[in-house]
This record gives sequence, structure tokens and C-alpha cells, in this order.
Amino acid sequence: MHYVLRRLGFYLLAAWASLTMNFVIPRLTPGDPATAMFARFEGRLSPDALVALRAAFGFTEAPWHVQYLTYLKHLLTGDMGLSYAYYPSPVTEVIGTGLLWTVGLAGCAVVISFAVGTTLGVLAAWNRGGWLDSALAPVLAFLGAFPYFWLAMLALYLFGFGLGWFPLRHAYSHDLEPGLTLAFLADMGRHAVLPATSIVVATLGGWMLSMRNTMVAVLGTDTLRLAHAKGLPARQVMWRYAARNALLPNVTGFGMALGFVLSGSLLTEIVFSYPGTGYLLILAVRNQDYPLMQGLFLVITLAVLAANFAVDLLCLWLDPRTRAHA
Amino acid sequence: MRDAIRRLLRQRKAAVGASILLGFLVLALVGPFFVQDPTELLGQPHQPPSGAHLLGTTGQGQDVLAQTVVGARETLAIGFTVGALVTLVGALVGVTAGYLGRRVDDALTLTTNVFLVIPGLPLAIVLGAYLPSGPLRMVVVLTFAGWAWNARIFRSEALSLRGRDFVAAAVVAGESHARIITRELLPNMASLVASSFIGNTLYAVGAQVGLEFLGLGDVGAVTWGTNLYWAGNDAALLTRSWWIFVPTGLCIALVGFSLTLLSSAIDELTNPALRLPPRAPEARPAATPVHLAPEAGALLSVRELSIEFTTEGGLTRAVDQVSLDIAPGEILGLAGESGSGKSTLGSALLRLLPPAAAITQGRVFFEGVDVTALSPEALRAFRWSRVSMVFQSAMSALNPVLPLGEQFHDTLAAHDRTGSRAASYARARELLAMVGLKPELVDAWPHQLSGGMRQRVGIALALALEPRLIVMDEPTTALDVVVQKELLQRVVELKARLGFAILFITHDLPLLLALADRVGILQAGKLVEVDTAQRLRTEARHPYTRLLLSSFPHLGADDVPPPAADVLEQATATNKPGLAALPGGRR
Amino acid sequence: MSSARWLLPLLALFATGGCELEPRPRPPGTLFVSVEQRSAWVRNFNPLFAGAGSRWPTRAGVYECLELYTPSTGGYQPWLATGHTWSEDRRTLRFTLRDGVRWSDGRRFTAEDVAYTFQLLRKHAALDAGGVWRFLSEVRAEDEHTVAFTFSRVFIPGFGDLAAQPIVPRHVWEKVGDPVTFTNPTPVATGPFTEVNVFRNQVFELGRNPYYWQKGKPAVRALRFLAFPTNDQANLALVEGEVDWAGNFIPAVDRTFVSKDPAHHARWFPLFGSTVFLYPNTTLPPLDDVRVRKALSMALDRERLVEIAMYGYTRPADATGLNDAYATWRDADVADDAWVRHDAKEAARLLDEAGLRLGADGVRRRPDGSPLALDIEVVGGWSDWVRAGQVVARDLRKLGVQAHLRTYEFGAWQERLQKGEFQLSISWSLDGPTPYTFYKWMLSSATVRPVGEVAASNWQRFGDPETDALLERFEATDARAEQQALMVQVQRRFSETAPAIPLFPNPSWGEANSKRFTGFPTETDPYARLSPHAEPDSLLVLTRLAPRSP
Amino acid sequence: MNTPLLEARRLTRSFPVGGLLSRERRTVLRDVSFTLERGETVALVGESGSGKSTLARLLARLDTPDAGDLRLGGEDVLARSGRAASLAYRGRVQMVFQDPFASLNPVHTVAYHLERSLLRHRRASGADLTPRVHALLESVGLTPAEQLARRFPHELSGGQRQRVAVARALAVEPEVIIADEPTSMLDVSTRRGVLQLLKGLTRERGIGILFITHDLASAHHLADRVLVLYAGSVVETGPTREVLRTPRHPYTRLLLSAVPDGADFLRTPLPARTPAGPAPPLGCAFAPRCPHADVRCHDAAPPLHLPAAEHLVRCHLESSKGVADDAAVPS
Repeated sequence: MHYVLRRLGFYLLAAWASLTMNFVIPRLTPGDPATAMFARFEGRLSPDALVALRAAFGFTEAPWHVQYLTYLKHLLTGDMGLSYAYYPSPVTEVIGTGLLWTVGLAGCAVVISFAVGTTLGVLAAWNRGGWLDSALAPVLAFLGAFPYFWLAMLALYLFGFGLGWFPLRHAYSHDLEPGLTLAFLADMGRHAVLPATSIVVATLGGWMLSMRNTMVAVLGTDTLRLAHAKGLPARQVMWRYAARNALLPNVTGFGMALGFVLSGSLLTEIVFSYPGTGYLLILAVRNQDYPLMQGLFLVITLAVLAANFAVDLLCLWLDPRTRAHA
Repeated sequence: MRDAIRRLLRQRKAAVGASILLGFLVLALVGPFFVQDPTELLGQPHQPPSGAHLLGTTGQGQDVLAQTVVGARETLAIGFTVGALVTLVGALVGVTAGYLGRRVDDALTLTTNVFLVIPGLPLAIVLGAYLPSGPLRMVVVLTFAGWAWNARIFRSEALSLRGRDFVAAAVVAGESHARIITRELLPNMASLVASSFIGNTLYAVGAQVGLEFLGLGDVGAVTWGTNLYWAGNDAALLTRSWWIFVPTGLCIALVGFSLTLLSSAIDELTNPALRLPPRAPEARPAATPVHLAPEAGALLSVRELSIEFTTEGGLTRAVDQVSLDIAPGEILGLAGESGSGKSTLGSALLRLLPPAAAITQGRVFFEGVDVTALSPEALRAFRWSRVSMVFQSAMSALNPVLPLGEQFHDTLAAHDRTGSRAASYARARELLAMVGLKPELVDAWPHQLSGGMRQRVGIALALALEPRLIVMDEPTTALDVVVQKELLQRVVELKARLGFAILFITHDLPLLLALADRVGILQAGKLVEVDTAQRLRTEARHPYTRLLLSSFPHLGADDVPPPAADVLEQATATNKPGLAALPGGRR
Repeated sequence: MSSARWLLPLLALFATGGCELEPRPRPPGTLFVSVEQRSAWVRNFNPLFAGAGSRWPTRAGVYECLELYTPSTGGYQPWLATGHTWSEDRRTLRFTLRDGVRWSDGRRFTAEDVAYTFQLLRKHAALDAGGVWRFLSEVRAEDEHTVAFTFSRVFIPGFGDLAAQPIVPRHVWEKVGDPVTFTNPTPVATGPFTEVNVFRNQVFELGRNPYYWQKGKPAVRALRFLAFPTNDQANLALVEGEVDWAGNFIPAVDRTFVSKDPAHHARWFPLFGSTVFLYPNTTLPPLDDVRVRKALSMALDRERLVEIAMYGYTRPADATGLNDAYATWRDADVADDAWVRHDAKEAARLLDEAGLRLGADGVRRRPDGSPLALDIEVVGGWSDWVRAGQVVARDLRKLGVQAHLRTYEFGAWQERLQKGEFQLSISWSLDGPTPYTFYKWMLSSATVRPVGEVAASNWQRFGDPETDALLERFEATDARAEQQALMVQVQRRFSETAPAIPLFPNPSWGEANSKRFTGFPTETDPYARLSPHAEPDSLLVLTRLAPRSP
Repeated sequence: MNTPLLEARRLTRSFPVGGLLSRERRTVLRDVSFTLERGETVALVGESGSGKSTLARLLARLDTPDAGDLRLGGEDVLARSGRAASLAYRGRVQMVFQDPFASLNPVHTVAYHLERSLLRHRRASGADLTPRVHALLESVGLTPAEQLARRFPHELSGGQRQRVAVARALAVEPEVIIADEPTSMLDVSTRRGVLQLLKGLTRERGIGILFITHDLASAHHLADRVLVLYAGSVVETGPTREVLRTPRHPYTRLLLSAVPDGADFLRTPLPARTPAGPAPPLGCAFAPRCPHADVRCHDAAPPLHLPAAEHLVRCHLESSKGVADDAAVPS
């Protein structure tokens, strides 16, 4: 338990540090949201509105430390304030429109990519020099070299626009009532195919390569020699002895990737008009929507921390050695 | 260094990667002089590829080819600059943290970890908003958002190097911190620096293109990212003008691919295990046909056995026409120095040779069965049930992620010696007790045991299927003498009870003489002498045996005097192949 | 792996051409509109707070105003009010309200609601986007159908702000704690569409007001809005026929959209948008010299600029800087002034005259010998203006000016512009029902702020006392002839002083697909602007549209 | 009495266990005292984990003790700090590491390693440098020196590398060499040569050698005196022959009985018990394994006793024999 508590302590510290950074960075940027808001009307609003807007946004000239304490206090109470860009809707509501979809799309894509890539890596390492290793690995590496938003564009162009096999945009069809009905789930799946595939294709090679390399190292160990010497069936040696041991570094990377995708999928979301947090973030930055930005940062950061913590626990379960420090 | 680069270029991966990259570099440097002005509106918008515009025109009527070629320049320039900067910052922070340790390390590591969990892309976006536009902004933003990962890698590398003796040796020699970092640590990180630089460049190109695609770069410049940005803005999709974004995407992918190839080539260079192992040599008929038949009554008969490795320099013979026999219940010792082929010989009895090695000549007969001719399935059944093995490094040979009971169960189940998991565990408890361990340890994980205990587990495991022969490959080398003796006493006791034979492999001749019935001396793959322990101790004939005997200081009696000079010369004159560098060869 | 396997054959397949995406069945009579570009909808129907991200058409479709002005016809038409009268001293304005108007909950609409709405504006300054309470002193419901606005000074242009104000029901808003932060999830309003049938993150639908005061209207059953985060996606949906009405910038619109179905696909981009300017910072030499400003203006090839940056959707700006909404105000003589026409020779001559002579290296130098280097600032993400900036920079370089385009993130750019910390910057201008607003922003001394202080208008920081006097006279007259005469003089002052360099008037983007609905405004039937962005014109369009009979 | 060349008094070192916030420490060395004379070889014997390497690092000034004194020629080494002081110390005390594959930097040539030591301690410079390098290589038996000097470590065998390491230590002309298991990683046939080389150093150059090993036979072969370390404490010390012939401490006896020597090696039982429970916090660390342990051993730390001349034992059993006076023993 000590180990778990220690990790938890680190994550709390990291959370605090990133929250502080979240507070500082937006405030370093020039300009203020009222003028930004004003500007979005491109001349259809009178200059007097600016004064009114400033009043409405409640700009305080309070010293930074006071603002900071208020900021922390609000966060602790789950109050992220009102979004400027979607004024006067609360940030939580705005984030709520996208979070689940991003987590769903990016989460599924990363999990699939990780699972498939890792499996391919295991097989490639097991059959060194086989077609998987010598042909598929370079192909995947080549596909992985494409920017994934570009793959998304191409997929959209080919399968959505050109062939019409998949919807061009959105997470579900507008005429379906969201719910746990078969029709809706099928529709949702159809919508997720292209965006998820573009992420999977772009990241598959990385997982495969890293798993293959760790696996190759494991294959050279005495653990594997012993397993072979014991006359264990090949499949058992491959999965239970080699893959289990090679999995750990990949799992650690998986924690990192989960967090990365939560923010990194934003390009894909934009290409496919997927109602995720990615576009919200761009919108928040363009409008200098501090509360929304901070809210998104908070959510993304906490998600990353939680994912890493979960991965720590997973490692604890996967690797008894870490339990020694527990 | 130059040697390393030469070896790198010999690799096909590196050669392909380097030539693609070089091609793009040349394109970026020279290309812009040969194409039209990429910003000039030369033709009609959205024109498909034609003679006038080889790759068509953009939504504004600019030449796509010109944009692609000119775009390479800034994209690659920023990519390489950021790659270098991120590597530099990461290396500086990481090496400082790793080398100085303590407080500095704590602070820097915490900072690094915090940066690692803060999502990079949003960070870059926000930072980009603060800085004035231009290529410099991209460089600063990407460096700021990307250094942490590198710092982490460099820190762990610095940590592992710092623990290496040559750093301590440099300290003892009186070198300064700065000199140790620059002349001792950094040169050893050359390959890490190179692969980090390449990886970071890959990151920089990708992130830069992504940011520019979002319109967060300098959209006035001509780069690959802005090309894609304009492709989106100029309705490439709507007008079905695939030629606007496809060439740029392909270029990015090719550059990325070449970088991936290079980095994987560097990985393979530094970690030979990643390279495809050379093909094992084919078996050859003996030059002079000999009658290969097992000795009657022998448990194991090795006949004219030769094992060869494929190495870069060609074939190397690790075991050279060795013949020996082991009687039931006998302990045969096999002594030799590193590279003498003793472990290779031991593994060959179970056909456990590394991929690059193969039995090229001779036979191994076990109870009259030719082991070298067994089918894969028969071999699997043969292993462990007839001959089992104890490794030198039971510490690392046990599967760290399975409790001991599982590892026993796997073994028993693989040979259909168990009805259920419960039965396996019961048998495991029995076996553990047999080697003097507490039966409760069946639920323990390997890391919870000391080295001596793990070696006992190794022996218990070797006994699980009641084999007739156990190959013990330096089972006590890593142990303290007291533990060694406890263990060996237990082994001898079990042997007396269960009647198995042992092939005991070690470099420790005195130990062997005390333990074995007969001892064979291996030198450079050849069995130079086999005799009873008693006789060897007093009247060893081969000079090499005598050299070995004299190498060990003795406690009680006076030391054995070194052999006379001529004998020594004769002993070492035998060509010693450079086997130390072989995979599987031990130092 | 699987994706990799089918990707390659499909690339080949694609080369032979694909098929169209089959459209999903649509609810009949439902109009699909694309106005706002959002990745997800957030429920907000607050019509009062202009800064709020309320869903379109809250301000002109859900809620309504007293009288409607549209530049496409150039006049006001009665709406919630049937008419208005000024008192003799021009200090009191009375609106007569329409009889028989009901709120969507069935309650009657009265003068009390109008008075209450303006009281809310008074109480909450943030709601008073037009600043009406700077010239009003009182608003009173004189009887059920009469509202009287008492002015604190004579200010004729104030009528426009009052007439355009969306009116909210008193009986609902009385119970609202803070009208500024109220998201008004279920609006009670007088407009044609008030019922929120569906509201999800990707789609929302507005249904008809059961009590709408125009009998038999609206003919459209419901409005449906899909969330498109980018122009590209919105345009695709339009081209595919998913969207019936949109207000997007579409590159090469005739080819990409209109030509797909010329019988039904229509676009109308009248130049009613605000004029885009190249603002010089007139506090900095040599930009304080009118000859230099005019020289820079004459260096620009505007024909080419609008072709490149705006796909030829607009025309070069004339010397008045006015867009086509003010066609009736424009003085043809002034408009024809030479300083906005491309004339490199004359530009060079003017610069020489201003002492900025060409050096041997082809770069013009200031009298002190330093090269004349000017930075043009523009927002990085606004692609049309970036293109414009690229053309401007190239043209200025031809003149011997070391011109560089600098792109900034919006906030940074905005701050530099407002604080006067720029040399040249590309930005918009301000519009109102009359050119008064536009020129006040351009020339009024009252709007000049010192450098370093944020200025909401007059970024070039140029005040002309002569114009101040003309504008003051304009504020006090409602006689069209006099207004016209004054504005001609103001236009002349603008052309003489050239405080900013006009580039082109912005089009008002509007596209329609008449496959399922008829009645969209067109160039030949300009009863309103086609652009759904254009408020309050959307009210006119929404009440005119009708589904085609199947 | 002369001041000893190197003298350690009650050196103690502990390391923090656990994370940042943990205050727990594990004592690795406890009150270790010994002396080393010119031309003398002292062997430090113990099993892995006994603190041998920690002691070596302390003596090489790679680490600093928590408590205790270290004197070189009577001068308090720990009192002086700073780079100059440490450089001066390193000019007199050098170290040879256990693993010759790790102690030479793979990117530098043999010559580089030696030149750095020579330059750093101003033992040679300029034109003098190369001849000195060659001479050093020859002095450790590496010939032809010119050829070997140009090689990289990976081009040498283990024995050759260890000779280079010795040559590097010799380059600074030290008075003390700390040899941390210098032969344990070497091939058996080359071990003897390296031991002979070290032995020669004490004889010919009067260098004092602290020889750290787990192998009693090597200690017997090389050392004049021996210190037996168990769990961070010296349990027995004295002249090598004396200690190995008549071991007094049960642990020394255990170690001796485990050395494979003679045909009946496996037949003689080990004089030890299976450890029952951890070492008592106050008592003797060896108590759980000691066949003779009684109540005292679990309750109080045993004092050092002097059963014979220069022969010290830390054991209750010995002290009860009452051979020598407690007070006479410096501890």
C-alpha cells in the first residue's frame, strides 16, 4: 500500500504543478477575452459593447496570488467558471458535450491499436524474419510516418467522400435518438470507423515495433531458455513466458499514450467533425477562453494522471516485482 | 565512431533511410532554384496535374510541385533544429539530473515528470499564442513541449552509466565533474544522442505539421504544414483536388519513414539482439566417416559432436568433435574457461542452441535414442522428462511474473504429469521440501527469494519430472561459498536418493574435483582430457589441465607450482578462437 | 493490419471514381441551416447578452425586435411595432406596438414587455451592447400598445439601436436572477420558431411558435441545426444537399456548389459586409503623412488582391470606403478619387515627394537614411486576410518598401491593434444603418485614444475636427436630404485625409438550396439578405420560406 | 610506534531506504577499524552484502562515511575537503575495480586511460608521456606496449584489461591500492597472473594493498593480514595464517569450511544453522546462524577480544574465555 500511496502523492503533486502551470500560461498570453469576444462579431457590434462585455466577464484587477487562490478554491469545489466562448454556459457543461465522445473514440482507438500492435509485435518477434516481421513491419512503419490527420483526410476523401462507405462526419446520425439501442450503437460504430482507423493505422506500427524489440530482448533471456528446456508447448512459451514479460514496458507506454491521445486526437476530431474536446480546445485558445482552457487542461491532465495511476496499478498486478516495493 | 558509421551504412535499413533523407535534403537545398515561385499565382485554381503543372495547382492557382519542393526547406530546417534543440535540452537536463543525483535529481525529475503528464499539443498551442509568429516561434514551442521525454531517457542512461565502474575509475583518477560528463559519459551516449536526435526530428516534423495544419503556424510561409492548411482552406475535398494534399503528405511520410529506418538501424547497431540472427550452419557429414554408436550401458553418449556458430567472420567451431559418455548415476564434471564451449555442449544435449548455432557433425544418444534426430514434438517430450537442466542464473531463469507453483504446474502439465492445478501444487510443495525449502513458498514469486533459494527452486524444478540426467551449468557461480556448499550437499544427497546422473559444468576446477566422479577438461571446444577426479588431482597429463590446476590458490596445502615454461607454452599454443564475443559465450 | 490490407486496393478503386453518399431520410418540412460553426451545441437562447454564445436565430427568429432594417432594401419595415413617431423636439420617440401578438406560452405581448426589456438593459450594463442608455433617459409604457423613449439629448441615429433590440417577456425575465448569465434553455418568445424539439451535442431542432402572430406562418415545420466545426465540413454538407441554407465562405463557389445543381443551388454574396482596411498607425512617421498613406494605397493592385484573397467575390474598395449597403449614400465623385487606384508611378512620386527616396539597393530610405521597413500584421488563422496581406506585402515591396507580413494569434494581434503598437494592420470596420457609425469610427476625434491605451475603435488614431462638426450636425437631423448632404462632405473629408487604406468590402455570405424550400431571397428578389448571419434579415427569410409541395 | 600508512577508525555508513519521505536507514558498515602499513597486503573477506564494496568506495573517496576517521600517514583525510585535497588524496590512494569490462571506458584507448592519470597528477607531460605509458604497460606485463597502447578495451582479454587497470592505478605512483575483487571476473587461468602482479607491487614498490575478496584462498595466497567482515562489522582480524589456521569466530570457521578443497569437502557438514528469524537489533548479527549462540548473543553486541597477538575476534564466546583485556583493544 505504501507504494500506491507514494504514487498517489506524486500524482497529486504533478496535478498541482500542472494546475499552476494552467493558471500561469493563459495569463501570459496577451489580449483579453472581452476584446476577443468582441472581435468575433467582426464589426457588427458597437465599441460600447466592449465596456459592457468587460463588466459581464467580471474582470478583476486583483493581484495574481488572490486570483490564484480563488482559482484553486473554485477548482476544488468543481466550479470551473463560465466559458467565455459559450458564455454564459458553465465550462463543465461545455466540456460535457465532448468529453465522452473523445474518451470513447480516442480510448477505443488507442486500446485497439495497443492490443493489435502488441499482438503483432509478439508474433513478429516470435517468427523473426517471417513475413510479419520483414514485410508488415516496414509497411506499418511507413503508414505510421504519415501525420494521422492526413490519414484522416485521405480516409475521409476515399471512403467517405469518394466511395460513400462511411459517414463523413459526426459521431452519430442526427435523426437517431442516442441511447443503448442496437440501431444507435451500430450507427455510432459506423461513424467511428474512419476516425478510429486513421488513429489506429498511424499508431499501430509504433506499438508493434516497441513490443517486437522488447520481446526480442526477452527471447534471449534465460527465462525463455528454461521455458524451452522444460519442454513447454510453443504457444505457452510465447504468451505466458515471453509476451507476459515483454508487456511491461509497453504497458507503461500505454499509460503515456492514453493521455496523449486525449489531446492528440484533436486533429482527427476536427477532420471528422467529431464532437470531442479537441475542437473545444482550439476554440478556447482562439477566443482566449481561459476558463474553458483551464477546464480542458484540468480534465486532460487529470485524465492523464488517472490513466497513469491506473497503469501503475496494472503494472502492480502484472509484475509482482513492483509489489515488492508496495 | 567512424567505424560505427561505416557499420551503420552497411545495413540495408540505414542505407535506404539515409538515401531518402539525403534526397530530401538535396531537394530542400537545391530544389527551390529549379521550380517556380510557390506563392505566385501561375495558373487556374484546382487544376489537376498536367504538363504545365506536374502536380497540378492549388485552390489559388499556385504550383503544387513548387510548394512541395520549397515547403521541404523550412519544414526540414525546423525539424532538424528542433530535433537538435530537444536532444540538447533533454540531454543537459537528463545527464545533469542523473549524474549529480540527490536534490538536483529530485527537482529535475519532478519537473520532467510534470512536463511529461502535461499534454504537449495543447501546451504548444497555448504557448504559440504568446509568442510572435515566425519560424522561431515554432522552434521554441516545440522544444518547450518536447524536451521532457528526452530528459527522462537521458537521465536513466546517465544513471546507468554513472553506476558503471569506469566513471568511478575516472573519479578515482582525479577527473573533474565537467570532464567526466563530457569525455566519459557523453561519448558513451553517442548512439543514444543519435537515435534521440532522429526521433526528435521525427516528432518535430510531425508536431510542426500538425500545428501548421491547425493554422497555428506562420501561414504566410511555405511549409508542408501550411500547404496542408491551405489545402483544407481551399476546399481540396470539396473540389476533389486530391493532388493538393497528397504529394505533401507523401513527402512527410517519406521523411518520417526514412527517420524511422535510421533510428531502427541505430537501435540494431547498439543492440545486436534486435538484428536478425545469422542463419545456423547446416549439418555436414563427417570428413572421415566414423561409426557413431552409443556406448553400451551408457546413459548418455556424445559422439564426435561438433557445434558451429555463424558469425560475421564466418563459421566458428565452438565444440570440436567431442565424444564422451555418462553412466547412470554418475557425476561427470566438465571444466573449462570462458569460450571453451562447455555451456554450448551442455545446451546441445537438450538441443537448446542459440539460433545462430547448430550441430554440424556427430550425434547425441540418450538411452540409445539419437537426440539430434528427434522431431520437434518428440524433442519437446524428451526435454526435461529425460534430461533437465539447472542454469547458472536461476535468478533470471525463473519467470518473474508467475508464482513458483505456476511454473511447476506448467512443467508438469506440458508433460501430462498432473491431473489438476491442485495436484501440481501438491507436487511442487513436495519438491520444494525435497531441496530444503519451505513448501509454502509455492505461492511466492521469484523476486521474493534469495539467490540460493532460487537456485534450489531451479533444482526442484529440474527434479520435477524425475529425469535421468540433469545438466547443471555453473549452478553455483553466482553464489557465496557457504550457500554453494549447502546447495551441493543437497544435490549429492538427492542424487543418492533418486539416482539421476549429473553433467556438472563449471570453471571452478577444485570444486569439480571435490564433487565429480570423472572430470573432462575442455579447451577451445576440444575435450583435452577426461579422467577420474582422483587421478586428475595428482597426475594430470595434459599441460592445460595442469595450468588450470595451478591457477587456483589453495588454502591448506601449499599452492600447486605453475607448470614449467615449456609446458605453459604448449598449453596456450592451442589456437583459442575469439569465442568470448559469441552470443552465449561467457566471460 | 486489416486496414492496411484494404487501403491499397481501394486507392486503385478510387481512381476509377466512386459513388455518392446516400442521403439519409429527412423529416419533411424541416429546414437544415448551417450558420454557426461549432463542434457541439451548448444550450443557450439568451437574446439579450450580445456577448453570449446564444444559438442562432435567438436574436432574430426566436425573439423579435420592433422594426426591421435590411440594407438589401435600404429601409425599415414594421415588425413588433407597426410604426414610430418622433416628438417635435426630437427628444421623445414613440413606438406603436402591433395588436394580437402573443408570447409562445400564450400570454399577450404588451408595451410593458418592451419597457421592461429596456429597463433590464439599464440595470445590466453588459446587456446594453448598443449603449442606448447613453442617450436615453427614460422608457415608459404609455398604454398597452405605446412605448415612449425619452432621450437625454437629440440623437437621431439612436433610433436604429432601439428598433433592433430583441424584446423579452416580462413575466418570464422578472423571475430570472441574473439575465447576463441566464442561458434561457426553454425560450418564451414572439418569433416564428420558439419550441426546442431536440437538443443534443450534435444537433438541435427548433419548432414552430404555436401562437405566432403572422397567420399561417411560418410555413417551415422546424429548423434543424447540425454541428459543423469547420467551414470545410459545413460546405461539404451544403454541396451534398444535406443543408438547405447556409452562410459560409465557399472557395470557388460557382464551381464547387452552384454548378452541382444550377436549378436549385444558389448563392448571393452582396457586398454588405464591413469594409476591410489596411490600417496605418498614423502616430508613427512616415505614416502620419497623408501622401505616404495615399502612396501605399496606390501601390496596391486591388483587382488582383480581391481575385486572390477573395476568389473575386468582391470588388476593390472605392475612395469612400463604403460598402454596398450604403449605395444610396455614396458620392460618385468622391468614390472615383484616384488614391485607391493602382498607380505605381504616382505612388513612387508621392513617396519621393515625402522624402522617402529609393536607395541604390532598391530600398526606400527615410530622411535619416534608415530603410523604410513596414510590418503588416494579420491574424494567422484568417486565411483570406493572410492572402490579402501577402498580396499587399508584395505590392509594397515593388514600391521599394521593405514590407513583411507578420501573423499573430488573434489575441496578440488584437492587443497590438487596439493599443496602437503596430505599423500596418489588416482589420475590419464598423457598420450601422447609416454611414454615420462607419465614419465616426474612422474620423471622429472623440474616438482617438493615446498609444498604449486600448481603443475599441479608430485604431489608426486619426481625428479630424472638421468631420467632428459634420457628425454632430448629422446626429441632430432626421431629414434625409440634409443627412445625405452632410455625409457627402464627410466622405470628402475621408478621401482627403485618407486615415486608413480601404481594401475591399466584405461580401455577405449566403447560399441556398431550393430543392425542398422556396422563397429564398435572391439578387432579383432582394427582400432580405440571403446570409443567415445577417440579423434581423433572418426573420424575413424564415417567415417567407415554404416547403415545396412533394 | 609508527603512524600507520592508512588508518580507518570506526567507519560507519548507512543508506536511506524507501522513498523521499522515508527516514529509515540501513546500516551497511558499522564501526569498521583497521590499519594498513607500507608494503603490506590486508585482505578484507566477506560474502556478498557484507559491506566490502561500500568500504572500498569509502576508502577510495567515492563516498563519505557518516561517522569515523580516515587517516593517511596520520593526517585526517575527512577533515580536509575540496577538489585540491581530494586530488592530493587520489595521488596517494588508488583503486582497481572488480570488473575490468566496466572500469575501462569503451570509447577511449588504453593509452588515453593511462595518459589521463599521468597528466592529472603531473606525473608526466609532453614528450615524456608516451614513453611513460609504454613503461607502465610493460611493468604490468603487457607487451608489446606500443601496440597495446593503441587498442581499445574491447580488443583486449579480461586479464589484459585488469592489467591495464592496475597500470592506471600505478600511473599516479600511489602508496595505497584498493583492489576490489580484482580477479573474480577473470578467467581462471589469468587470475593467478594478476594476483602475482599485485603481490609484486607490495614487494617491489612498497605499496600497501587493501585486497577485497570473497575468496579465502586468494586472501591466503596474497595477504599478510586478513579482516573478516560480516554484516558490516569486522568479526575477526589477524595475521592471515593465524586466522585461517586457528579461526576463532564461528563465521570465519563457516567460511573456511565452505572452501572447496579436497575430496571430502562435500562430506564435512557446515558449522551453521539454518537462520531462524532476522538478526537481533542489539545483539550479534551472526546469532541467527551461529550454532553456539545463546541468550547473550541476542541481547548485547559482542565486544572485540584479543585471543592471541594481533588476533581480534568479536564474539561473546571468545570473550567468555577471558583471554585478553577488553580495554587494551582499540575499537
